[in-house]
Amino acid sequence: MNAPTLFGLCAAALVGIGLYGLIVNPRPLRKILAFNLVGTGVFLLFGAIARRGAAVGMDGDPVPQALLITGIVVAFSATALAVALVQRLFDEAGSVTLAPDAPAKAPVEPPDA
Amino acid sequence: MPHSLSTPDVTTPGGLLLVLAVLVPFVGMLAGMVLGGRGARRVALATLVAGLAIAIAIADALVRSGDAVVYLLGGWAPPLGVALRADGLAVVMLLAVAVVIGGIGVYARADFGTPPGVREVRAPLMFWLLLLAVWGSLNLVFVSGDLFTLYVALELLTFAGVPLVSLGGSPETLRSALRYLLYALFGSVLYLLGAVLLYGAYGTLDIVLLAARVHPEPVTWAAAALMTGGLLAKTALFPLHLWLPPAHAGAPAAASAVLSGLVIKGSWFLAVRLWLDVFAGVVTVPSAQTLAALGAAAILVGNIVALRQARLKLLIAYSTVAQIGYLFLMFPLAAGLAAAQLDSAAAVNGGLLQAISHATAKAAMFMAAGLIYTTLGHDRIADLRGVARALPMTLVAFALGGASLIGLPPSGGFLAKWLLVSAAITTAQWWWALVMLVGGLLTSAYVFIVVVRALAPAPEGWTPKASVPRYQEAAVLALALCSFLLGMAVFCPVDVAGIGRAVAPGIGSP
Amino acid sequence: MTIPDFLLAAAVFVLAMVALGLVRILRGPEEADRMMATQLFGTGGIAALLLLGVATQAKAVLDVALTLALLAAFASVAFARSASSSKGDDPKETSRQ
Amino acid sequence: MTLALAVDISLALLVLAVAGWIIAVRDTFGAVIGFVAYGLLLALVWVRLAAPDVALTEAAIGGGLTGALLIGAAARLRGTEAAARAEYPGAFTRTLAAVLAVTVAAALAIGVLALPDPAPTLAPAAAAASLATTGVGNPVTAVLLAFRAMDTLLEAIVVLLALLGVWSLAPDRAWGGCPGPRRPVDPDGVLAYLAQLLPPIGIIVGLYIFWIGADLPGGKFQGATILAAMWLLVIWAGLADTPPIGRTWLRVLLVAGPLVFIAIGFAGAITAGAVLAYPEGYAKPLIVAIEIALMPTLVLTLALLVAGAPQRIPPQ
Repeated sequence: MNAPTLFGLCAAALVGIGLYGLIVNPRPLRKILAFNLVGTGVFLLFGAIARRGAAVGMDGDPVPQALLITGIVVAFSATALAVALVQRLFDEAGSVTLAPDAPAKAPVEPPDA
Repeated sequence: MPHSLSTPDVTTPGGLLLVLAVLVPFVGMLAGMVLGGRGARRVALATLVAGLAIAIAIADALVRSGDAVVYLLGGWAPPLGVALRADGLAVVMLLAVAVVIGGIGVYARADFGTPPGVREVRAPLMFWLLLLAVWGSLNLVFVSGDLFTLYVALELLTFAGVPLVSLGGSPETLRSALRYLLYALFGSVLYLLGAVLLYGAYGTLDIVLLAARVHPEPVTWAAAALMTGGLLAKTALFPLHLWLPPAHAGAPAAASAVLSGLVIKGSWFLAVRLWLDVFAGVVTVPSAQTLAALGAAAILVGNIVALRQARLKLLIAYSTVAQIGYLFLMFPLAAGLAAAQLDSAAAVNGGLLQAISHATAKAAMFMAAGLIYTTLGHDRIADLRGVARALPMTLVAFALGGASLIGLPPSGGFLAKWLLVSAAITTAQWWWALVMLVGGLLTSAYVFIVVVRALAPAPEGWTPKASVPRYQEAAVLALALCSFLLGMAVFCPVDVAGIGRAVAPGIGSP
Repeated sequence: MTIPDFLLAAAVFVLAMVALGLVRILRGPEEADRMMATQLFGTGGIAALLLLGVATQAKAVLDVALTLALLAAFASVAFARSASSSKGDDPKETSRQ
Repeated sequence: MTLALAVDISLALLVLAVAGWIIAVRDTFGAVIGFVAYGLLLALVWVRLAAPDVALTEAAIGGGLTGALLIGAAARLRGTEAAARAEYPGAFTRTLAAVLAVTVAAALAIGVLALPDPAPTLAPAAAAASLATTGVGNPVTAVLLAFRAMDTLLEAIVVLLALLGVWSLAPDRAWGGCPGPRRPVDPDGVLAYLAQLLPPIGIIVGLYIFWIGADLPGGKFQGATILAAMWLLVIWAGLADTPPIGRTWLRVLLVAGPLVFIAIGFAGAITAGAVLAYPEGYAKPLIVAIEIALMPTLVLTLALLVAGAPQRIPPQ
């Protein structure tokens, strides 16, 4: 076993852990955290792939490494947007539950009211 | 060889237009941000005209050369560089989106103005900037030839779409926006995971190079499954559709039109691109059948739930859930045609036409609902009396859009469903035809109910709550007419959608 | 044992100590305890990083350590801020002025 | 087993343990603090994977900026913790989620083990092209600003679009106002002291990381993040306020970076034959020019993303 394979497997486990949290935890902030875990898992896998591509005196394939920087910044933007949404929802509603509080349908009125 | 994009890796004449198609809307967004308020609207409307002209010019370049339009960014060829490519499929979508955005822009001109005496108001400014952002991202989805650039495009689309959902700012819309954002992020992270696996296995992210390199093996299957799953969550295909109806129904009418008509088509188009161009030789007919089975379930569930809605906007939103289902019926049909050594273009064109006719019809219907809401002060279906008198043009537009959703001739929906049904019969997959038939019946039921209710005379002494400008009604009618007359595309002399695409052996062939 | 090997061994040792800090985070009970443990964690992490950097002669590691040190302080400021803001001022109040 | 592998294994186990803790712990605040530690560990992992550029980004953004953002949110949402307990899904959903998670993880693990050997790589192509044609010593920077400049341009737009999204969440009455609540100033407080002590060092470090990016690991994103963090520090200490988002200078600075990037890109179509290409001999100065133009944009955008939606109109 070498470092890229080890961290590749670690990445697979991180994606699994994050996915579980994303589905199971009802709190939006925890879902955001879980999403970040999945994201880092994906990035780590890409990093392992970059490391495997070491050649011609380079320690890794620079293309995935550059894309990773883009990916991390995009993930941060997503997190910031999600957090801002949660905070505004809290300000407006006083709670952050994602469950639809009102039934999806408006109350049906008699046709000739 | 399962090679369906026949593109050389050199910049072709007109290639620069692809860069413009992507960047002009974003430059408009940046300029609008600085100018603020009224300036943003002016810039946006000017960009709508410029963008439409660019789309037409790209179509011209495509038809003239008879091959895909390509641009190598920075002069770097893939795999190191990034190529923009527009084949027939992409160009048709570019054009359709430019037209729909134009219609929405004209409509929104009345709803999203800055009132006099105020320098800048939040919702109008945001709407115009986000409209341009949605447009730029969609164009990028259509023309990008690189899986990572496409990931960035998907994220751009998400970041533009989510604030459109919560433009109103009420707790319900914020909740819908958050739910949508979480689904969308989940979808894009799965997509990226698949792209990463592909890079690890084949050393490129370029679509054409990948198409030549992929072969059926576990890594490819895992990547295909992850990417497809992610895109389905973003497209809101059943059973991942729960976020869509409240999100689309809660937004202002013009924003609903953008979201329901256009935004979901981005991830759908990418799924089509992957299945037809990257994984053509890898995915199997049963997997295509699974996608279509989800589509069939979406058609039935979406339509039945739509029938039970009491509010017009929610009805239209659930009808979107159903119409998305049709978009996925093309996969096994294209696969079936290809497996029978027949040209799969009929099924592909059917799917494409369905996407366009739904985009135009749904945008028109959401905007019609918006006008009805403004006029009546509500959108309860049981209480639509008087609409026919107050808004005759709008009601006609709604009916025409509905006719396209049902699939009545000569609408685009008719031609789309005709192509899909005949492909289903040719390939002996009659059950998909049956689903489409039942779906059409259910759709006609709810369109009929709305129109009949609206035709009822208004009660004595009733006056509209507010009057709407004529040009808004005209914009709605124009989009609805586009959808209704799209069936005339059958008389088009060349198969534009097929340009730049070799006859693909397609799904299921070795 | 060569010098790089010794440094690597030291890094493993520091990481083990960091793991003990992790247990402290797990136990809590106060939020401040956890934050302090994270700070300890940060210091240990930077130490491990520097050891690894010297062992593998990667110069850029120094910059990473520098960045980590700066932003670890930043995160603790964010914590201090949240601890003080949660006591008194209601964010709703401030937004309505 | 070599010592290096021992380091890697203990690091991987630590990462997994912290990740598990982030998901499992009941208290959200604890999970967020765990995430800060997690970001730090990841920076170590990136060093072990010989990706110092990514390590810098992770150290700055993953642990620092994201951590601060989440800590603030968790603190404000403390009151909602109890209500969420009732919403946990039943055993069936949890089992289903676990099955799905394990399936995906297992599929990925198989995928990792099945990756081809020797690995396909673009390193030789990038090495040949980067020094010869761009003159930029850091191949990652060459990828970001030459071969795949489009992605970097789009990324700058993504960040800006996310900021617009955050701003769109402002209440209508606060539009054009300042993000975040006003901080009371305590000139003798520890925070104010730290906010005077740290930024000068931080600014030097940030500019240094930015400047070496052309030839060594580092660059605009990492440098901009450090500068943004320093600015936020000063704001949180109450020594400065967030700028009202209606200000023209702010808007101009926010769009200047991408616009300069696009302008230089299109100039390339005339001078070098392709959009986002650089004329021979001018590649390095133009790349540096783009980075300099992007710097203020990124600093402002990243900091304002953390600061949140506008909440108040400043007194005139």
